[in-house]
Amino acid sequence: MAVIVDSNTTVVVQGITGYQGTYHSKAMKDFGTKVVAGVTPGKAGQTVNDIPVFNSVAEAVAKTGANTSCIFVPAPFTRDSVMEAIDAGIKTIVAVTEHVPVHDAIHFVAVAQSRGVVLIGPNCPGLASPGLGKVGILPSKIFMKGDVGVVSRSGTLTYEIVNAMTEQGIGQSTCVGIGGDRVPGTNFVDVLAKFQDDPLTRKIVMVGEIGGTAEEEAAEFIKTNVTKPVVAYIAGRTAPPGKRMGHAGAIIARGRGTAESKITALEAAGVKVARIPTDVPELIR
Amino acid sequence: MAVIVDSNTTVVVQGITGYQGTYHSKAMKDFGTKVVAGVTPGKAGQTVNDIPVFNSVAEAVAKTGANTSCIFVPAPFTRDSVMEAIDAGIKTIVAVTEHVPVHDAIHFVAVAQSRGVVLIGPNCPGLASPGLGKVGILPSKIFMKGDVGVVSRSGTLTYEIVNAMTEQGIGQSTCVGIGGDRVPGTNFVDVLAKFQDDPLTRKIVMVGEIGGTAEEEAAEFIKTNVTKPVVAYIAGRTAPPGKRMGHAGAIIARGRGTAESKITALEAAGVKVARIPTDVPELIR
Amino acid sequence: MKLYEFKAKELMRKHGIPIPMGQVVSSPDEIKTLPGPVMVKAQVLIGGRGKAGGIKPAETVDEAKKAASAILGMNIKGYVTKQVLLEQRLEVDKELYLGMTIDRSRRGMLLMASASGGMDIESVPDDKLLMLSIDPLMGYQQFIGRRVASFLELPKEQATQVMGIVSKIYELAESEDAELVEINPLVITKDGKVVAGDAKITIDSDAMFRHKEYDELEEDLTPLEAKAKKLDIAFVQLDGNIGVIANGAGLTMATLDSINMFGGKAGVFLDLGGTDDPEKVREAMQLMSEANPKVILLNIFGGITKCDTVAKGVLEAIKDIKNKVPIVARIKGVNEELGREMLSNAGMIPASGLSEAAEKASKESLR
Amino acid sequence: MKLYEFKAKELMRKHGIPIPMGQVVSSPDEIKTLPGPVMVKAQVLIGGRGKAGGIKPAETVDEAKKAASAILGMNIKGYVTKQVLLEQRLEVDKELYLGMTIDRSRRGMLLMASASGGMDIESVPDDKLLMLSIDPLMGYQQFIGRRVASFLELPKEQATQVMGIVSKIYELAESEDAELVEINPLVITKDGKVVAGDAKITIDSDAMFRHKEYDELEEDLTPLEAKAKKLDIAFVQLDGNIGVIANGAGLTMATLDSINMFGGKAGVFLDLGGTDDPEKVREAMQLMSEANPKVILLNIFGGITKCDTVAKGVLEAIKDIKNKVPIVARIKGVNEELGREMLSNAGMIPASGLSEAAEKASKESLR
Repeated sequence: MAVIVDSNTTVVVQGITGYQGTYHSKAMKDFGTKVVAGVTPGKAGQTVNDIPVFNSVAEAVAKTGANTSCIFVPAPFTRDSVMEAIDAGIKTIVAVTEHVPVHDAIHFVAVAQSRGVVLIGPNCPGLASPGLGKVGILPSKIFMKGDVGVVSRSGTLTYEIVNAMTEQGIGQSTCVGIGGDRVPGTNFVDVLAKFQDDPLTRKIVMVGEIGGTAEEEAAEFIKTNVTKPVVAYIAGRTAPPGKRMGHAGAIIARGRGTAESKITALEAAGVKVARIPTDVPELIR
Repeated sequence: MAVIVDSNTTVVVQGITGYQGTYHSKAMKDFGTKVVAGVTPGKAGQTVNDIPVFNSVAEAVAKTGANTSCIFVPAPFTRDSVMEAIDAGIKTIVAVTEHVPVHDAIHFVAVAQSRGVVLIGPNCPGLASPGLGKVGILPSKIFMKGDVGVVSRSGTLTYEIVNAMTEQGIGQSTCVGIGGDRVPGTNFVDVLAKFQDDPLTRKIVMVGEIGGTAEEEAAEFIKTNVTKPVVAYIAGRTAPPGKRMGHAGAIIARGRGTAESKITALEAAGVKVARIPTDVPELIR
Repeated sequence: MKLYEFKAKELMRKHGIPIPMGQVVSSPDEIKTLPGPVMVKAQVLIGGRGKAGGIKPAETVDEAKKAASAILGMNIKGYVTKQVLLEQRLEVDKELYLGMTIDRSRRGMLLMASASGGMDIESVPDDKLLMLSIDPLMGYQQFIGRRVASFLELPKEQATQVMGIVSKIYELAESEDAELVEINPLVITKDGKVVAGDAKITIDSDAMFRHKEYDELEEDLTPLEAKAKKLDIAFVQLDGNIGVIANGAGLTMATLDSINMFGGKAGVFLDLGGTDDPEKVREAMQLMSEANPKVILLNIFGGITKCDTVAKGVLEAIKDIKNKVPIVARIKGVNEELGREMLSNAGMIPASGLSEAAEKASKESLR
Repeated sequence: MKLYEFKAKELMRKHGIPIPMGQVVSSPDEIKTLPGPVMVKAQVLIGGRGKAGGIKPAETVDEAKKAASAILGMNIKGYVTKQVLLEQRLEVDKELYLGMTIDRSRRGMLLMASASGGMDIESVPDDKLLMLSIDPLMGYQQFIGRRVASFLELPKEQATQVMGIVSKIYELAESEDAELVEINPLVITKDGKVVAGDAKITIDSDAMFRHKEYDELEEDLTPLEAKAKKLDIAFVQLDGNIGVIANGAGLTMATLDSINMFGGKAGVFLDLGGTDDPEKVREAMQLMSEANPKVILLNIFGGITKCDTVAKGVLEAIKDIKNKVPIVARIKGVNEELGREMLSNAGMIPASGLSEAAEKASKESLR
């Protein structure tokens, strides 16, 4: 057992015949993931990287027993693809697609929650458990098997930090990129809870950003629920304050959302906070 | 502990200032139910049967801790009332109102399910547990405390059967009238599962009707999940076949839905089926 | 509330579902021109009009007038044809089936599709019929349309049209409060167009408060049915001779079952719904007397009204009833004894239980 | 995409939210008549125009022309006023606040209301502000409007109007893909009408594919911003002198943090998004050179593209760049060594880690 991905994970790739779908279905296979099916409407009968393609997720599930989906379809079709996966009984969905309309995301995130489906994304790199498999687009070569769970709102910054850890001999149990979208299917708290329960994870690295209050909520959760050591990095300490979204953003935030607020909250929860990403390996060692 | 209603049940009556709300909030209190609040927008500050009235369910919950709602508002406002109760954190809802548009019911039944809320109705008499309380409009005087769980799609027919049982000294643990609407919040199967788990229930009476396939599904459930003795009565054995809803009704039913189909299925599941309602007490004794 | 074909098709056009060009007339004189060869179709709210001669082809205005004359006024299974729809004849290549209805078990809308549309859709084997439940929280999504098109094995051009129609059926059902939307056949024409050949729509009568447009729409009802509808009483004509009045569908059916046990047969029943309102009981008694049964069986289970109050309503009602028939009355609830006494003093046959009432009524009916 | 007040109000009117009568002009000559006393309001996409003199009253056409002349062309916090809205002046009795936005934590829409509308809404204490999360599966329901009206303690007539407006804000947000809808103030006039005094709407730029109507709408952008937008590159002007190009918002901000650690300061940054597409790197390099930084720091974490391919793109880009500045380049990924060699051969300063790159760039910038 590991976090989200385990040896029972069988993946269907929605949008497999596109450039990204084709590239990453192979990368996932090469990383050891069981990619059992692809879906592109109208392309049933083809194969991509020796993976059979079906017209619908329902068919793919019926024929291959896939339980996890990785979605690469363009943004205008992402809501439909997520709904199709949920309707077909898929229990874990990684939606890589970026630029998904926020009202679409609100809808499918709520439906996923109501059905008990784990949805990561949209606009996320997905997750990787070295030695078990990956679902998404994280570059395979940066990982090394180990006991640190990494959770991040960022894509390339995560790679940067994981890469630095691996270079210093610090391996990862699972790395989850939850994505930076306004309405994410999975939050820091969801993943932190899983890491806390995961016997393969001994320490946790959390990579946040300025904006929103997800890091503050994570800090509160860590305070009362996480006993494993946590190291965090919050990007944007020196970034200029963003342009405002009317008064509403300020009203919701009520002073939270800044790097300062996040770092203070995390430190109060016993989290060691790195000043720059390259400090992370040292602090987690 | 009993089924749905227990000693922790505290009821808010939505639409308490109307005729039905006023009458039945008193009847519920007299039956021993803790009716702690009423809601009628714009009437906060009044009392009805010594029960304080609030403008919203949220307020009623905040001030009185009500956990169960009984809804008497007119049909056009029932969707709103059910949603308001769900949003306010109410965990058990009895929607008495009849003539609720079916698309409204489809929506609020689905939302209730997604939130883990027990919704009985719409268009139902509610439920009563003699000695514990009742939520709904079942006539108080017909009940007697005992160990038979009664579940029924019908209103007055339930009263008829419960009354006949009581007259012959056979008491009830809980009687649930799930209502005869096209899209019910609670089905036979939901209640049968609760009766099977309820230590206060030793035997079960199920009252069905022709039409739909809820009784057939109940029979299947009983076969594999219910070990307590079940007696059933299916109303409409001699009723003429109803007018058809296009082909669609026939297509869905595929031969099921008749009294014959239901009785055969129930008998195959080991259920004793009464020919007329007055035979029920004899069979359950 | 069932809609006539032409009305259902108007709704479909409003929501973007293709229908044939057509014209509704209630007299042959209204026919001035034709859009080409037409079918003249009886507008009745019952199936099987084709076999009954209610659909005729016509090439010219004269033929159309002749066909309309033949069909208008035609009695089809008890329904009199008051209007005919003249509709451009379709060059049929294939007939599909598409339907959407409420599914109790799955508590939501159910979409049905088959490549074998037409008359015999009810007997299509399971594997030729696609049934898809639509998650109400998800609503219509394109994958649903794609699954329908894929099941029907349509070429791309027709697949696109059918997907559009599926989404519009859903939209129509939701926004018009339809509990049934059915297109049978859904025609693929020889030039590749997908068109609704027939249309059945039933509007949820509980949702009429937000569809005032149906207020003036008349239904095909007998005078007694119309009266019952106005009083919100379920009225069903049967072939026996006992008139049953009861409150609640379940109790009414149980009363029928009980009569049957004792050899009686119901000729008509009136279901008041779950109420024991004395005023409604009174009105039902009057309605029932107009239906001329041999015996009346009144079975009221009193919930919140007292039995003597109900009895009072019954007594007032029978004052106005001219043709005296035996009345077996059973009223259950508070002050039961008092109510029973009042009724037996007025010459009615009182009964205390359902079985007893059924037995007495059956005996009277067989006299 | 932020909408101008007049555009936002048009949308509100379309959805049935009351707005004052008004007219937009881009020249005083367009003003011919007034609907009565008006306010002449600068149309700029930035707050605080009132304090900046961008709102003036006018009683007559001449006064309005004078006010419009004064405001048109006015520079408000860097935004040049190109249009003014002449709007019927409201007789204000009360100013409320109503807003709806996306709430990350609750993953849905959040409704906000306060009886203390107007300029200082951000500092309203918590207990004077109602925040209601709307369950996306439930959608807008009337109880939500009732709770708002009850919180605002409005008399019945205004309560009804506000409930209507709340439902329409929700409908607008959903159907127009708005991520922000804000009415501040929501005015109650002396004659009891509820009217949107100001309007802020932001349309989700990710949803533009279904709102083609915004295609022609111009935004207030500098030429460089406009170019970046076209290339889908995030462009932000800062007050330092290092030009940072990185891929991914997090990595870009981390690069800024790292520069800062070593005493450097970014003057502009370009975020390519999560891509390492060599073509995009090339375009970003050209764009950056136009911004005239003292040093360029290129930090690309290669996901699926090879480093040498990215290096090739960079080399091509600098061929066209006229003003030569030091370039610190760090490209991480497959064929890293090869890429680094290519870049140092071309006179660039290679770095292998983020810290090293930040340190080198900072040093160059302080030279």
